Amino acid sequence: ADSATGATAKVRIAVGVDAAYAPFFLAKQEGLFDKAGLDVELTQTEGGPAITNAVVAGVAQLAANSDATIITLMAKSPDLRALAVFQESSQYLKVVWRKGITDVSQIKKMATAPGLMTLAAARYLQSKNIDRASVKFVNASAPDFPALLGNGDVDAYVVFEPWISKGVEQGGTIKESIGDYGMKYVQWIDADQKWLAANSAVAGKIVKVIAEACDIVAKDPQRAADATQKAVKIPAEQTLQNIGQIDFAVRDITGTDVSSAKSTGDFFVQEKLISAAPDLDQQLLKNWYSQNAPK
Amino acid sequence: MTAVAERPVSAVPARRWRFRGVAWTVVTLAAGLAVWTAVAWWYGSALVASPAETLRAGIDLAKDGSLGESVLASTRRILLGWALGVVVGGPIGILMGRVPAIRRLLDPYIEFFRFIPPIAFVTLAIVWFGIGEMSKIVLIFYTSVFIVTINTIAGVLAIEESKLRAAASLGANRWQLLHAVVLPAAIPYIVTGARLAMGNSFLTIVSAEIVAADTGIGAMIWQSRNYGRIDWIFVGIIALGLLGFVCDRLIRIGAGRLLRRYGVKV
Amino acid sequence: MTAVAERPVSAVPARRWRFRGVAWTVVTLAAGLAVWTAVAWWYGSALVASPAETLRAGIDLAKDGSLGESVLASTRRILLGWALGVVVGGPIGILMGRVPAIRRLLDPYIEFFRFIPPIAFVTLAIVWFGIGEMSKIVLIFYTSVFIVTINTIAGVLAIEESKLRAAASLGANRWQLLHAVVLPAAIPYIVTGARLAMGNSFLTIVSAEIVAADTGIGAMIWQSRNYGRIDWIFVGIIALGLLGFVCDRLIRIGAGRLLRRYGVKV
Amino acid sequence: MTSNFDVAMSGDSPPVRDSGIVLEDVGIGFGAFQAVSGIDLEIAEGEFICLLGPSGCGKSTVLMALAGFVAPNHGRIWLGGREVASPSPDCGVVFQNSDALFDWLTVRQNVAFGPRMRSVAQARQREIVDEYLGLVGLRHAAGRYPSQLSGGMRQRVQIARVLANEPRVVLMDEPFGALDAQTREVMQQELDRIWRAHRSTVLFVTHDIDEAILLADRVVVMTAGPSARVKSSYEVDLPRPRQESSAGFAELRSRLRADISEEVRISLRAQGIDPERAAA
Amino acid sequence: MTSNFDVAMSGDSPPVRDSGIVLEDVGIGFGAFQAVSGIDLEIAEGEFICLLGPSGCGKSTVLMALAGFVAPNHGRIWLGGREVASPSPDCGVVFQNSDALFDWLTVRQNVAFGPRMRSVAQARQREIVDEYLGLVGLRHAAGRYPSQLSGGMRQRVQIARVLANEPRVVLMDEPFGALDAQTREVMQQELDRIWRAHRSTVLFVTHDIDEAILLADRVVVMTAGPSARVKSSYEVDLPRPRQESSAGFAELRSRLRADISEEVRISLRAQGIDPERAAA
Ligand SMILES: Nc1ncnc2c1ncn2[C@@H]1O[C@H](COP(=O)(O)OP(=O)(O)OP(=O)(O)O)[C@@H](O)[C@H]1O
Ligand SMILES: Nc1ncnc2c1ncn2[C@@H]1O[C@H](COP(=O)(O)OP(=O)(O)OP(=O)(O)O)[C@@H](O)[C@H]1O
Ligand SMILES: [Mg+2]
Ligand SMILES: [Mg+2]
Repeated sequence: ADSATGATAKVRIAVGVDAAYAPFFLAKQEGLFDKAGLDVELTQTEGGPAITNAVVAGVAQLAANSDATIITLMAKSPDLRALAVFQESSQYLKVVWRKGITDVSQIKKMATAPGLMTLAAARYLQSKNIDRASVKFVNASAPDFPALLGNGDVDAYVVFEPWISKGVEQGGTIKESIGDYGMKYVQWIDADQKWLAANSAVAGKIVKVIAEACDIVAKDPQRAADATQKAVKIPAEQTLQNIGQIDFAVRDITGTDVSSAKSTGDFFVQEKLISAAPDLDQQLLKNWYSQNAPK
Repeated sequence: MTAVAERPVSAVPARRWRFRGVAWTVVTLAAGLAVWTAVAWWYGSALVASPAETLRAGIDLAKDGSLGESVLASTRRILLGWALGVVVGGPIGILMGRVPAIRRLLDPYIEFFRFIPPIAFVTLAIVWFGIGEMSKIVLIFYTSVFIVTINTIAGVLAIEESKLRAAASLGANRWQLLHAVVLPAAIPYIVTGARLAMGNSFLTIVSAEIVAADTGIGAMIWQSRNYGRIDWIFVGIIALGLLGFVCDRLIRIGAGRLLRRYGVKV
Repeated sequence: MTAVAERPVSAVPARRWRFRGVAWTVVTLAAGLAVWTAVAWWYGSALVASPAETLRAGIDLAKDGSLGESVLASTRRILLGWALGVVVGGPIGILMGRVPAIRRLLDPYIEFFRFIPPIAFVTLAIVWFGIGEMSKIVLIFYTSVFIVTINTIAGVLAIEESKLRAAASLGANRWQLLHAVVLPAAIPYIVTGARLAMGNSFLTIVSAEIVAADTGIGAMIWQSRNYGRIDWIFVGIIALGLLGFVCDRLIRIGAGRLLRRYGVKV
Repeated sequence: MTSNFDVAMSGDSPPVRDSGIVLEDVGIGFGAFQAVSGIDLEIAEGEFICLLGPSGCGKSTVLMALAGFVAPNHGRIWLGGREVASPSPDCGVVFQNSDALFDWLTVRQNVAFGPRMRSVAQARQREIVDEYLGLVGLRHAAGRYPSQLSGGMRQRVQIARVLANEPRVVLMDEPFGALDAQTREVMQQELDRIWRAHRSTVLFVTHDIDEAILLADRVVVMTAGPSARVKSSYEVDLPRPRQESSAGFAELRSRLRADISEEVRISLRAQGIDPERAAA
Repeated sequence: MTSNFDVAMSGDSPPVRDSGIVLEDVGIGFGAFQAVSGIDLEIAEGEFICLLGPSGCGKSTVLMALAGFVAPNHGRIWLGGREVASPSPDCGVVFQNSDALFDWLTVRQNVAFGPRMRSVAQARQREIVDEYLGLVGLRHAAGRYPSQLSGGMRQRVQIARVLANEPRVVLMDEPFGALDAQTREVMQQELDRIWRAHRSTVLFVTHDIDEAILLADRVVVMTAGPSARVKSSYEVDLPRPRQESSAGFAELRSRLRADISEEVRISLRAQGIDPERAAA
């Protein structure tokens, strides 16, 4: 990309399809990017690592993913950079127990999906002083969690909506949210550093627009829910319910973020899911937002 | 002496079967719906959407136009990828069946790549072919071409030697042998290959539409899965099934009419 | 007069081809590796693992035993699901090909379900068959059975009428006709169907192993995708490709030897 | 030689016409094309009929209908007192085309097919097969597959396969067409011998007039198609075994010759060939 | 009748032996089975040879080798001065089995196949096809597909298809085997006429001794297999067109008969059949 034409060149942002991306859908729907003179297109992906993979593959310039996902991908893609936080939550993920489980010590099997949910499950056990080795993690994708729970194939899981309420439909009970055991997750906006180097001004403008959108989402969830329904058909009431539990706000990545990211990285290394922790000091750009966002 | 059994070995399809056929179809359909309803009732709407729920969801999606759009988009992708698979796979199969050098060259690749799930190539496909239609069509092509090729090779190998011999001694050169004898003789196999490939094209639509597909039945199924709309998943499933059914019927009717003299029986 | 061309129409495979064949395979392989290396170099290791990286990752995974375990687990699932598909699909195909009532009954279902991606049934499979091996095998069975069935039907429809007539007038009853004439005559088609079904079994392994598979190549590819382990994905891809290659060779050699008299040419 | 039907056939029961074959105003068509029509023919049980007629007139078609493979679109066919509706092991068929052999079975297994279907004991199967393979001179080729046989050998396998099943009615469509004159003679004599022993009903299509006179109780000549019908019918009253040199043979031959000749001329002329020019 | 070879063949050029067919100590085997061996045969260009021999002796096998379809495992075959290595349009083949017809083409299109391969103009193709279909009496069936034909009609389509290509060498494997006597006679006369006009080299396999004498310059008799070879060879010095009643015909017939008879007896005895019992 060329910085001279950067202002008008099309920028693709890879997103997933769930309520967490409400600010992006809203910004697109309400024409906020256009108003800022930006040519932005949203690329829907299957979600999970595919979002950031779109950046790695070069088909999108920016992506938005949870910290856990980005950290695992950074290990193999040293050019990946995280620019800013745009949401965080200690409420969005909740622990669900299956019917019949009365005590945390009865949990012998947990459903996990690669990335964030594996981390959340491990942290949950850690907080309850349960030996990680004594619990079997059953790998699955989130949509299958409720079925597993209803079948009795797993005893618990940590997940986001709608799989929490679907779990309840299958006889489960909500025990606590991740905040209750001192965990939170953040979602970052990330980019490839080669593109970023030449387009930091555009990137700054875009993140700024997302910041505006985040504010709108926080203040007027209904607008966000409507935009989301229009974009990806998620029913507005579902989005409304979900985004109430998420704090949308764009902010700089801080030293605290870096150190918690490091412990996340260590966890994945421990679990032998990645070979070596990424160079997070290098790849998480502290204070990038305040330096690059137009005033 | 001669046992008076139901039908001779070569039963001339009697007229009355036509009407019985319709009745059968109705009975079959009704039975299917009954089983579906029972299953849905047993497992509840969190796991299985009932026919009624599916119908309602289908009507909703049809009303806002997104169902039609999805069907259209997916059909386009499937048909293009599939057609490409047939158009490429048929000739390659014929060449591989007849020309040992080409067979030796391509066989290891085909026998390697045809076992690799398209999902493994999703990333590469978007890198190479972009996030537009192209990458989706290529992925669908990928799962159909091998089936057509292998069935065509089988067809070529099954050609009676005497036909090839006759053609050669009537003056057909290698190229003429291919298009005037080998191709027509292999057509029933190519048609079967194409029908099977159509199936695979459908199976791949979800993988293909996972990336950057805001429309399409595959994308719809995947997204609905992600936000737990079982009823929409079922609308997608039914749409794929019916669409496939219709496509297959069209191939069968078309091939049965146009290619009948090549011995196509469907 | 007679043109002295390269080979007669029925070339007796000459001995020297054996050795040339090996040379060809080596050249073919080398070319493939070269292309792969070039692609890996061009796109970088975040998108394409190079042969060297893949080899290294493969050795690592082999050393800690997880590769072997995965290959074993997946092979078991694939072979069981596939074998089930052949064992069920063959007879169903034969019955559908010969008995109009059964054809009318099953055809709409086959022509509907064979177009629905297995991923849509992952949840149902878990609910019905649990998270153990069964649900995985069933999903693999699901994508292989239709292919075998349809190819078998094609085979049954291609049987020369005179053979059926001869058998009937030699006293074969309906059941004997099926197993003594229709089955043997359809074997080449069943074998082709089985080979294609093997391909589909492999394509489905990722969908099948998405849920609750600690080991397995499909699970490995899926997991690695989530953690950006391109090198492991490539180990999985290569493992699937090679495994498929070997399985296909075994089918071909086995069928070529044991079923040669049924006209199987591979 | 033993036969499953020996008991039934023992005693000199006279041929009972109404338990033989009866074709009543039979027409057989393929789509719009009416191959034969208005065929009336009665064959007594135990009678040996030879069917002659110009190439393409409909001889095979009639055979296929008798065997229950195709349904006539007009009239009715009775065989053994019952209307023909499907193939039966009582009615063996030697097809004109030898692709009716089972390619995946050896010659031995092909011949054993009928007995195997009737679950005859292995040892007895072996006996039967050896006997009939000997009859057609193919013991030495018992282990070969049909694709490894010459045209004449394939035809002989078919003959052995049908005879090994000892059917009460035998339909043979030019069974000796691909045999050299000498082997043919031997086969004719064998068939005559078997027939005299078993008295099965035989309908034998041939193009060889001498062969017809040699074998038949009655020679039936068909007209040229389309809509072929029975033109004439000749009782052959010569004592068996017959010789070409026997009295009456030559006379019958020339009558038949003239008869068929006329039919072929009509058919050739209809096809735009001038038989006189050709004969010149 | 016109021919592509008219120019080349005009003038009474004497048959040049070294531009005809030469088989030099030819052996042909199938795996362990040696069908024929030690075959030495020279056929002059323009010569009409009939090949006789017991069923299964190896006649078709020799034809397939001459046509370049199978390679001999011993000896060499020259055709027109070049060693045979592959099929050629100069060498037309009528197969014994009629599955060599193209099932997806009509009778007309089957016959037009050769001219079409040579890119003969459409109008000329039509002429050629009409001519040869008339020759074999199949104009009325021009639009049918092979599966809609009788056995004899299929054989005639094959004959027309090969002749329409006007090859310099014609190999025919029992081409008239499925024809009724009368049609067969007409075909024989037509073939004789065409051959006299074109003087192509013909190798004609038949089981009919009369047919052989009627048509051939020379009749070659093969021994019974395995390892069949040429037993004897008879020049036929009768003037053409020949008649069965012509002088010398009967004598040659009885000599050939005796000769083949001996061979068949040997072959039958080898197969465990007593030809004397059968002849009795
Ligand atoms: N399946 C078919 N469809 C259309 N026409 C057919 C079919 N089978 C046979 N015919 C026609 O029916 C007529 C009679 O055929 P059939 O085989 O009975 O003759 P045939 O007397 O046995 O002759 P041949 O002596 O040559 O074997 C022929 O004109 C043939 O073309
Ligand atoms: N593909 C083959 N494999 C093995 N043996 C074969 C094969 N083809 C032919 N034979 C054998 O070779 C011998 C000669 O066969 P061929 O077909 O040449 O005989 P033929 O003289 O043409 O007989 P017919 O007059 O019966 O047609 C036979 O014994 C036959 O069994
Ligand atoms: Mg016939
Ligand atoms: Mg032969």
